[in-house]
Amino acid sequence: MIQEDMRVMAHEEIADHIFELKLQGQMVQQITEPGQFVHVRISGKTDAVAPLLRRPISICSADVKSRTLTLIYRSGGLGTGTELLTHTRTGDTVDVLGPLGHGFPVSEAPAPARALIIGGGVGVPPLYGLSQALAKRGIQVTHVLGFRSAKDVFYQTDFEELGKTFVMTEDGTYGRCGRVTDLLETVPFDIAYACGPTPMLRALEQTITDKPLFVSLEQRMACGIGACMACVTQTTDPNDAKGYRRVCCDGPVFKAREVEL
Amino acid sequence: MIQEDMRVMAHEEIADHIFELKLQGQMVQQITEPGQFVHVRISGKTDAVAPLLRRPISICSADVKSRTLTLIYRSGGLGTGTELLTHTRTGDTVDVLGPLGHGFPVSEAPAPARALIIGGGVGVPPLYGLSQALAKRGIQVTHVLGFRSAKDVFYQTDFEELGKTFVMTEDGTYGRCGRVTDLLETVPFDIAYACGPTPMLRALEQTITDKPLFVSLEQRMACGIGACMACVTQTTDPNDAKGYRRVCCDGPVFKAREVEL
Amino acid sequence: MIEVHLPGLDLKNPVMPASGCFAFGAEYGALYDLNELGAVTIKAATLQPRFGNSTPRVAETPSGMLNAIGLQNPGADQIIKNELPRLEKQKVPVLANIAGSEVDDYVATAKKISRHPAVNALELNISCPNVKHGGIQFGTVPEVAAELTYKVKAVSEKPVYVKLSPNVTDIVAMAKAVEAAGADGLSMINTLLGMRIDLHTQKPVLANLTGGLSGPAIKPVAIRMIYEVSQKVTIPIIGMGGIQNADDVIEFFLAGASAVAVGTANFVDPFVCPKIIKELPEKLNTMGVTDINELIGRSWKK
Amino acid sequence: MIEVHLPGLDLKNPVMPASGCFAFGAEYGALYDLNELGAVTIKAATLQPRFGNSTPRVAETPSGMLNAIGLQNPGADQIIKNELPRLEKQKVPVLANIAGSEVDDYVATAKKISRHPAVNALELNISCPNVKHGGIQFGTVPEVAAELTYKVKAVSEKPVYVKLSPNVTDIVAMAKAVEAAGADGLSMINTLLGMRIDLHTQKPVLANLTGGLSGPAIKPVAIRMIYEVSQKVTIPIIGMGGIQNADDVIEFFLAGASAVAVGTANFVDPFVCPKIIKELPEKLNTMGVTDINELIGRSWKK
Ligand SMILES: Cc1cc2nc3c(=O)[nH]c(=O)nc-3n(C[C@H](O)[C@H](O)[C@H](O)COP(=O)(O)OP(=O)(O)OC[C@H]3O[C@@H](n4cnc5c(N)ncnc54)[C@H](O)[C@@H]3O)c2cc1C
Ligand SMILES: Cc1cc2nc3c(=O)[nH]c(=O)nc-3n(C[C@H](O)[C@H](O)[C@H](O)COP(=O)(O)OP(=O)(O)OC[C@H]3O[C@@H](n4cnc5c(N)ncnc54)[C@H](O)[C@@H]3O)c2cc1C
Ligand SMILES: Cc1cc2nc3c(=O)[nH]c(=O)nc-3n(C[C@H](O)[C@H](O)[C@H](O)COP(=O)(O)O)c2cc1C
Ligand SMILES: Cc1cc2nc3c(=O)[nH]c(=O)nc-3n(C[C@H](O)[C@H](O)[C@H](O)COP(=O)(O)O)c2cc1C
Ligand code: FES
Ligand code: FES
Repeated sequence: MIQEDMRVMAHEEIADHIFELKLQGQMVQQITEPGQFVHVRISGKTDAVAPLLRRPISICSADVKSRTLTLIYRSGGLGTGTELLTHTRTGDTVDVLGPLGHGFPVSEAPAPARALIIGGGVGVPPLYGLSQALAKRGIQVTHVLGFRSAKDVFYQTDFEELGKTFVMTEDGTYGRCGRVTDLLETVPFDIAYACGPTPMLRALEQTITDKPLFVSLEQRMACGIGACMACVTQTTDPNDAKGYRRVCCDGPVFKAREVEL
Repeated sequence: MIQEDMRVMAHEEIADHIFELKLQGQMVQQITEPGQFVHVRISGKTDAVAPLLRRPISICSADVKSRTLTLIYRSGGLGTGTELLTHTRTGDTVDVLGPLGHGFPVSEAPAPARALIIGGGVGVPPLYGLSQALAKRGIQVTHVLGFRSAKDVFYQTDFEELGKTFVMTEDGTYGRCGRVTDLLETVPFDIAYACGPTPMLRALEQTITDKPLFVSLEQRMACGIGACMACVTQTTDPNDAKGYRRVCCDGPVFKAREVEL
Repeated sequence: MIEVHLPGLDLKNPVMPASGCFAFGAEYGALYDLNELGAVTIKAATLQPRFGNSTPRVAETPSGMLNAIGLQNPGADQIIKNELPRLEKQKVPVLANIAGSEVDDYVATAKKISRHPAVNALELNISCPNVKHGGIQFGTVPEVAAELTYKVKAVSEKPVYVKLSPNVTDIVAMAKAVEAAGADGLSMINTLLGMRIDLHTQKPVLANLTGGLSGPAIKPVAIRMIYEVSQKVTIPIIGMGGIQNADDVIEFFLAGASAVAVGTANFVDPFVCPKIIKELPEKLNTMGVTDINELIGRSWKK
Repeated sequence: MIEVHLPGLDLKNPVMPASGCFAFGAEYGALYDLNELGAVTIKAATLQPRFGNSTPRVAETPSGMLNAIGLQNPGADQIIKNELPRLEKQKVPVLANIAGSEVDDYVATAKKISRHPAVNALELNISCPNVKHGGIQFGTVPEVAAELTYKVKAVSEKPVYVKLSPNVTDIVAMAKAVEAAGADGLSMINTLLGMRIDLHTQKPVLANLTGGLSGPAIKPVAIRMIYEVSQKVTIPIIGMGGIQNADDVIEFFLAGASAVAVGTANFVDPFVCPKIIKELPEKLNTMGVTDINELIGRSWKK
């Protein structure tokens, strides 16, 4: 984990309020797993004060050769820290702490195997790096990506290059209409990975009970490194020695049903 | 008085920690007198939160044709608002409220007359616009400008174009050694104008008692328009109806000995 | 949609400048039409003229500022003579803030000021942290605050709002005491007592040493106190403390306020009050709220 | 030049992380050598393990944050077994924060923890705003705080610092009461009680409803309280509340603190403590100060 002023290599809006930010720096060398995240400090502007706390954002993908990592984030709209971040320009630097947390265990999927990757909204980004890593190990990946509406869809073709990709929208304006869980029965798989809204993860934990499933959680954070106890979540096992996990450092990726959602 | 996002046309360090900032906007049309000021809102950056309050800065000079005004300010060093302002780049906008206050009465000097202009440190800037206005009316201007040290001197040649200019430094590293008051007896004048540190103004008020003298004051401000009563100073006349003046709107320029220094 | 009706104050919108941040309206009135405002709260009036504290009187702090103006004002008589007639010509309701160092001062000032036709209600400032003697007990001891409220109510021709200090252990006790003594409403919060020290002089920045902390920094304290008090009293609350935009106004309503006052933000943006008033209906529309009164206390109402 | 000596705490520099913002040192210890610090303040220990409050437990505010962790900790026995031995291997002094909901809890915890060789002093947390029952009286009623202090002092094998709550009318009365009861030092300030309401859910952001406000926003309140208290007590004060850099440390010393703790700033910049420790002598040099102890209370000393 290091703190670094990373250089902005590119920054663009790739879907409605969804921004892709490419950052360059030494930190990239330390990334060990897809699904890790960074903690971003956001600068202010005239009519908006810089927020005090950092913002946790998943590493979408990383390229060691160009020392670049990609983040994809949703701008929360006026008054939010992420909206302020959208004003960052190519050539600026961004203060980043990372890589943080434990990501998706790629080696849990013994090649040759079939992995199912399920994402919802801004839960989709870390799954792209995951899919790249799995594909690299020769694992067959299938993606089920859910968005609210046509205007929210991003990275479809990128995922398609790695494996079969189903895009769904809640309002049916693009791809299939419905929720990602609707598709589960039709896709064969040996291991599943998911990131997205808590209700989606909860539904998946109830459905996928006979195969390994890993889920990535969100929680409000302060320190991001395990020291403040802001981001805890209870273990499902009441006899667990600690009784809790910290999303920032014990997670954000957990085995299904290890912690309460 | 308007509030405007003015465009930065130029911004450079012209002496040690002294910056010249040229801003373009409609506001320039409303300037009525040299010695008025603007109230500047400063934006933040990553490791420095934008300050809440505006900063009062004198209008150094203004050009109606190009709709440009010039500010000269001292950067207070790390942690101050003015230091943050130094990071503003050409093409950026700056949120400015102005023009504010009452400036130097140019018409008090009946042409042909001889005006003495006395400035100290960052009190010098508004005197440049004043000297321009006086010179335009055919008044002969002499400048006595005091700085701490050689590295702090600015605008000497600009003033020299308008009239005789004596530069003094406290440590003698440039121009004459000493304080501006040391020179008073050698310069003939009919009216005097001054802006600079309070001890300098106090000395001038004690020395120049037989000719008109106008002084520009500084005071900590909040609103800048007369509503908060932060910037008051007592009148010397105990029988004055109000007993006080607000530097922001009754001043910043006052007749010598009208208010307590 | 944004009209609110409080004792003495029929407001076409719930946004007013806070006392002491708007003088008597002349300065901001030169920038925009005061009739756009829900009401105007005037600077504290005292019986005698007060010059206030020495300067520096303000200091900046992270997301806030300290002030120690010290209740500078020309005194009740001058205010009645020179300031109120100007406001009387406007259609905007006036909330007149009054202060004092002894009960008799308050009572005499309340009597005079409340009688003026321009004044719609009084705001009893029992909480100014910048006045040396007296004062402090009024704002911190429930019984003392109650007695003062009772006596002012007895002479006031207009409804009385009591402005509470946040510098107390138990804000609910203060609120209940003044409610029981007849207050028609509450204003909260006044400033938190704070200090800044100048590293060069190594002395406090303010000539008065301490000052009142205002601005966005204190908003969480204001919200918490309004949330607690609004559940325990039946009189309405004018909320204030760090409001900068329409979102903040809504947060204060959700906490339990029935109107709001904007102080420090005027210094940052002199047009902030009319801006908020313009934003507010738009914001309510996006929230699907048809009447802002629905939002009062919704954060705790079942 | 920056050494300070307080009861039980011989500090090579006056900068320590604040309780609850540094857990038991393992996480930050992985980033830098804890021996660089003046001391380490550990997270509040209670007699029994506590899971703490539901999430969300933090919310951001202008130049500050709210937290309602709720004293989550594994309990005194586990801390003694798993955390303190690790700290014992370091050379850094340890200030052990302890909390409870009843006098007996405090006393039992103090007894256990103070006996451990890794612990140099206790910090009695009488002021946690995030614990439901009990608690509040300890931090707000001078007599109750004094009795608790007295009882803890009676069993503690190490000096006892009492951590004061800022949510009181009269902080000086609190300080004098615990000093008279035998406190060896004071820590101030703990967090201000605050709240944020989410405009979408229209409910408080924190599951606990209210939380403790920390960060730069509260610095002026901390400075004011330390300025007031340091003039009225003879025991040293560990100052905290919004410290972000060496300038802030110096401001706290000028106000009357003899050492400082850094809380929230660690979350913004995990390396902030060693950075401040490095900046401090440089800063003192530019000020012409040869010993930081000279600065203690200089803003009010004649
Ligand atoms: C491990 C992890 C990975 C994440 N990865 C991504 C990602 O790749 N892309 C993306 O768009 N979002 C991601 N998020 C969510 C993202 O952190 C929040 O959307 C963001 O913090 C909201 O900040 P804001 O400035 O927009 O909102 P504000 O309203 O300004 O935030 C106020 C405070 O609340 C916190 N907060 C608000 N919403 C959330 C949330 N959903 N989760 C955690 N904290 C929140 C903020 O961090 C901040 O402290 C991730 C969250 C976590 C915990
Ligand atoms: C009418 C007027 C005209 C001025 N014109 C100029 C000018 O042309 N060039 C120039 O360099 N300076 C000028 N000043 C002084 C300038 O306003 C201060 O140097 C500046 O506000 C300091 O801000 P900071 O961000 O550097 O300091 P900080 O320490 O960040 O300021 C903290 C607070 O103190 C206030 N403050 C600090 N010093 C002063 C001061 N000397 N006067 C007023 N407020 C102060 C700031 O405005 C701010 O509110 C003028 C002041 C006034 C009142
Ligand atoms: C410069 C200044 C002067 C003030 N004067 C008064 C006053 O005279 N009477 C009063 O009741 N409150 C006074 N206040 C307090 C405000 O009315 C308000 O309660 C407080 O500032 C919180 O609101 P804000 O954060 O929006 O400023 C003053 C505040 C400031 C900043
Ligand atoms: C997340 C968090 C947890 C805290 N936990 C404790 C605690 O367990 N015991 C305690 O005495 N203070 C606790 N505090 C208060 C801090 O120690 C400190 O007094 C306060 O935050 C002010 O300092 P700061 O502004 O530098 O954070 C906590 C503060 C935060 C932000
Ligand atoms: S965010 Fe601090 S422990 Fe996880
Ligand atoms: S700065 Fe507000 S009255 Fe002058």
